[in-house]
Amino acid sequence: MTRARPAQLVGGFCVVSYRVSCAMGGFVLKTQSAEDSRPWREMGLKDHEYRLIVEKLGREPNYTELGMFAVLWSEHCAYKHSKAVLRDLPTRGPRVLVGPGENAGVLDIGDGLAVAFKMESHNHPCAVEPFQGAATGVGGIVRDILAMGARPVALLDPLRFGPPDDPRSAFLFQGVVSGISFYGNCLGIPTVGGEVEFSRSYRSNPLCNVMCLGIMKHDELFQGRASGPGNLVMVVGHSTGRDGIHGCTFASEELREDSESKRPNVQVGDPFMEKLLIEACLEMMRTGAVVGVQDMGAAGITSSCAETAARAGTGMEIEVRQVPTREEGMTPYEVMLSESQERMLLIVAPDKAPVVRETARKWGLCAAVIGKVTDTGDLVVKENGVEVARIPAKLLAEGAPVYEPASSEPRYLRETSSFKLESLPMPCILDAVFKVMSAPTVASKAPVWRQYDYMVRTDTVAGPGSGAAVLRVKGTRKGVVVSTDGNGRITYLNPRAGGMWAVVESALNVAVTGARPLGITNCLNFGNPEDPEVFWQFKEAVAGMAEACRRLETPITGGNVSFYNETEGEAIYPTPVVGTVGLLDDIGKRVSPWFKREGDIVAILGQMPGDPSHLAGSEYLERCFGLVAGRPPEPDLVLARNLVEALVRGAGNELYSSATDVSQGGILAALAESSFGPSNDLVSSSAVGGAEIEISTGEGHRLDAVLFGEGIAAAVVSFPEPNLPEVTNLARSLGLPLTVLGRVKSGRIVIKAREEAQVKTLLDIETRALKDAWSQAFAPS
Amino acid sequence: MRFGEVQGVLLVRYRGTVVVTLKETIFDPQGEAVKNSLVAMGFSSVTKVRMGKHIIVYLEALNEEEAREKLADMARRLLANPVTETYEISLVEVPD
Amino acid sequence: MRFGEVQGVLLVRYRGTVVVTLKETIFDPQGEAVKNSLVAMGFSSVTKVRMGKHIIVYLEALNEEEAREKLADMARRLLANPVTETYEISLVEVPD
Amino acid sequence: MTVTVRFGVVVFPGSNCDSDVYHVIRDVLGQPVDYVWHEETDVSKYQCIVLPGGFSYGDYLRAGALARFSPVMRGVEEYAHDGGLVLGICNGFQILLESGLLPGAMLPNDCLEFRCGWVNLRVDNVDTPFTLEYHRGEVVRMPIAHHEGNYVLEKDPLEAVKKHCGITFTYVDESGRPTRDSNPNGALLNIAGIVNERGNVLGMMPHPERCSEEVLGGADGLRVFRSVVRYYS
Ligand SMILES: Nc1ncnc2c1ncn2[C@@H]1O[C@H](COP(=O)(O)OP(=O)(O)O)[C@@H](O)[C@H]1O
Ligand SMILES: [Mg+2]
Repeated sequence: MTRARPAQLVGGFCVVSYRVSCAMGGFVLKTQSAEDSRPWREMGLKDHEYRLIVEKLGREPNYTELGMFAVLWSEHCAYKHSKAVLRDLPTRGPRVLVGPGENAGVLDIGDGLAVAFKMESHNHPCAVEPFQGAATGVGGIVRDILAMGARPVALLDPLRFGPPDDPRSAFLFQGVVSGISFYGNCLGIPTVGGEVEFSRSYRSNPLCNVMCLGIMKHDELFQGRASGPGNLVMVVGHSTGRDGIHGCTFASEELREDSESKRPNVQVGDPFMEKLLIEACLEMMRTGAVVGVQDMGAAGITSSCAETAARAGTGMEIEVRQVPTREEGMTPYEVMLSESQERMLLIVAPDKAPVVRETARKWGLCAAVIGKVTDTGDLVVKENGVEVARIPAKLLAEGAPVYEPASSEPRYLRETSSFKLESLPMPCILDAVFKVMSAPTVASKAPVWRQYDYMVRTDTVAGPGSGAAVLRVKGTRKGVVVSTDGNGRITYLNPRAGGMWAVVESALNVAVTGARPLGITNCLNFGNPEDPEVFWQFKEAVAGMAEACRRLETPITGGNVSFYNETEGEAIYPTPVVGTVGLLDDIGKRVSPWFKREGDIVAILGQMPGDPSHLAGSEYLERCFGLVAGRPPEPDLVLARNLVEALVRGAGNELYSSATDVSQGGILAALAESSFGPSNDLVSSSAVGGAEIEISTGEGHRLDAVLFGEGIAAAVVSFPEPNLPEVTNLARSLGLPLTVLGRVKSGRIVIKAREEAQVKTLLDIETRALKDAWSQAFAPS
Repeated sequence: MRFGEVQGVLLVRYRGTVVVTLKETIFDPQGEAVKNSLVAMGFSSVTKVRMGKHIIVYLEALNEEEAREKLADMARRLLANPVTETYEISLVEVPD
Repeated sequence: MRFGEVQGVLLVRYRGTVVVTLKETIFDPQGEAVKNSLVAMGFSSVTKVRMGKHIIVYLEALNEEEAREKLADMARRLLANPVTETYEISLVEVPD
Repeated sequence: MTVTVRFGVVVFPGSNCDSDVYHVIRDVLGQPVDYVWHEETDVSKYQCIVLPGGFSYGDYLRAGALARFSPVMRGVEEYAHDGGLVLGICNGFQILLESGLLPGAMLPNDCLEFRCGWVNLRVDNVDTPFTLEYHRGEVVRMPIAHHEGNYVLEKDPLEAVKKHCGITFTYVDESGRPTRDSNPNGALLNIAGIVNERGNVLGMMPHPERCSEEVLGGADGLRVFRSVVRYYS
């Protein structure tokens, strides 16, 4: 091991070779021996953090208390290294009903309805056991949405892996996808979108982010608050086992190597139980018996109790012997820190416990009263009535130190930024087109998403494979539109631009359907924040994100930070991922990405690419030249905002036949994908479209930058010729460039270039041939 | 007994069995659900169920030792997930 | 050996194993895929793989005979699908 | 003809298409419908019982194997023996197979993965109460979403099924041929749905409730439910 990696300690600890004299965990560490062995270090706490605990507590913590601190003060739970930076993100807006701080953000979508949504990472568990890691990742974020009182209705899964031809990466890829498929499908929550990108930087550290979205009425909103001293604390769902407690399993003996097998650090997902938990909790919440709800994720009972009490300013008393356990002889420490899945914490009025129990029984679950809310402000843990831990809830949940780590501009940037894109030779265009379209990152992800049930609940009007997902809201004309986006390569080359692009791209993905972006959630995946260069990437990316959010008026209502995504000093590309939620007022006016009618005009709304800088960090550059270089420009945020406006208004006036945003693979990929048509048929069928376009290269522009350039805010739209004046007016009124390229043509993609007075055919291919290359890039070998 | 022949060497056919089970400490939701159903069906004396895999591999090898080694190798590398599972192997020579 | 006691009768704890395998006549796509993977990994001497389930059932019974009967009953009614599968059962008494 | 047909949609623990079927019957078809809890044992008041898709009991052990022993199945079996209409969709089909109300069994898809997407189906038997609104040999489009849809049946019972025109839906290509490529899961003879000899119990892997409204990409499935109403008219 090259470096202490606290992230590995999140939710559990390394093996502690440490004598524990009793099975209770309630003893006080003797100062001398404690200083000698410094158990907090193995638990991931720094010496000064331990001293802070002693100071705030006014005494030494006992072992159980130390464990509780260690987990809640971990990076994962306490955001020690990110909190200060995240404060810069705009979190307010007219649509925001609940912002950061709760289990999920909530946006008003009108008609008394609201959307709860959030994204979370499960990167580290997936690196160890991809199937269960991904499965429990889905389970965790679903419970966050459930905790708000919303019915979870959609999942999205932004994923990153090493190259698919690398065996380890292929194994992780396959495991993660089947884990999501296994868990999400069983829950009956459609997985309607996501991303899969590949780069060597994710080889040892795959990213598995999962976003969940739920719908509820305003008056069904719940919060994770343990208010009302005297109220009961109940746990519903699975019994508690030793899952997820890495080290420190208590036994009255020295832990040895062979104890390894006794300490399962892999949590096993049980989607069947989660499905019952969803139904039971929603039913309980609708009875009025429930005062507050909190999911149990990292650090299980400890964190859910501490957080709910801290939010409400109350205390709590827990009797560990009342917690249903699945294994014998569990210590208070183990009960309090277990990360057994599929459990929820409920705060229940004293006389309403029978209602909760009855509903739980109906769904075949166990529900137990494990304690009560108090007014002391302390989280008190008892075993058989004997106090084994007492910590102020606020200190535990909110008292962790906040760091502002050193940051310095990464050295690699000097080299990557100075790369001369102008010096690139011009390759064979036909060859480049096929190379880019069959690049793993650009290629069809149908082999992934056809393993997901994306139609269950019968609200999926546009599912995976169509840019953003469009969900109808039954009983209304509305549609909720959602998309996740992020680009690690761009962020690596220009972190600030990467943070901006994630927001812009996600907003455009939503807007091309005609929906107005309302708010976003994020997952910030980075390396070790104690490395100044990594922290610089983080600060820059968040700053970029914040600025883009302000310009686009899409506040951030919550999210997640995942640090320490690195192995042996090799960090992943800094990868901020954004999930945007938008609203379509009339689902009948939604726009899909596919060309509809031969003869429709094809145009670029927004910036026209062509400048060599547009190739910086592009898929084209990596695929055709093996280069990750250049300095990607920051997006023009005013233009991006106007583009959103033009897309939303134009769709509202039913101007467009199709619209798709320009991202990886440039306008070439956007044109090709518009031509391919949907890929939802399991049996290949249905005719494909095409287009005949003519491009002209402006001064200083390169042909390859026109076709494959990415650093632009633009959309490829098609519309019937009679709409041209109106589209032109709309663009003009918003100060947006509109470039007519050509027309929709069935079955072929033809690209011509005009240089001076000459027109040259660059490309003339059957759409079917390109679609085959694009859709078979992942075909089973 | 049947012999295969590779480059002039006689090979024996074996029927190997790899039993893959979850480590004792790993929670087994499937087993739990099956147990509950069995109890509901009236088998009230069932206290626990664990689900595992029973994989039968037909292979050829020079001798039992080699077959056993290969089988263990397959189990380690593909058939069992070392993070969550353990395995046991057994072997019999098969007549034609 | 551990005894449970029900209505004054001593019960013995058993660990039963039900091995459920696909009938020979039924094509086993999973086994086939595993075989192909093994061959691709270099285990070229593997000729066939069949996937089955290894279900461990802990139960209490008066004696071995009763335990065996119960186990067979569970296998017949639930654990194996008679259309596609066959099963074999075995049993050991478990100490505490 | 304003006939009222009361549907019951069974809810097993783990069912997840129950509310989808309920929505189609109530909001699209405009017929009365109740959820039937898996602990109920008498379903005789309904004119059609639907066993919806999902993962009853997690589909642990085998798809449908555990659900088959839930109390409601005793009622459903009795109901079916009395001639009541039973429609099993996806997991519901698997439960019908496990319970012996329909012959055969499901193996994992031959691709060994879950498959979700649209397929083409040929309607082979239009004389059942569930297919009255289709034309014989018509090719329709419906979505599937399952992991275990690889239908198997031994030779003798298969002959019997063929003899009574039990094969109701077949996976086909766009022109109606049951090719290898048009079979999404390896099912015997591309079988997607079968009906019992008496014609009152239908099991199908595709989800008609997911294609009962144009906004979802097609409405070919609605005719399954309309057929039931027509049957009672
Ligand atoms: N990148 C971020 N941007 C905005 N808010 C964030 C971000 N990361 C975390 N948060 C907010 O901080 C709080 C704590 O996050 P987290 O620990 O992930 O929640 P939970 O305890 O529900 O898992 C949440 O309200 C979350 O929305
Ligand atoms: Mg939470």
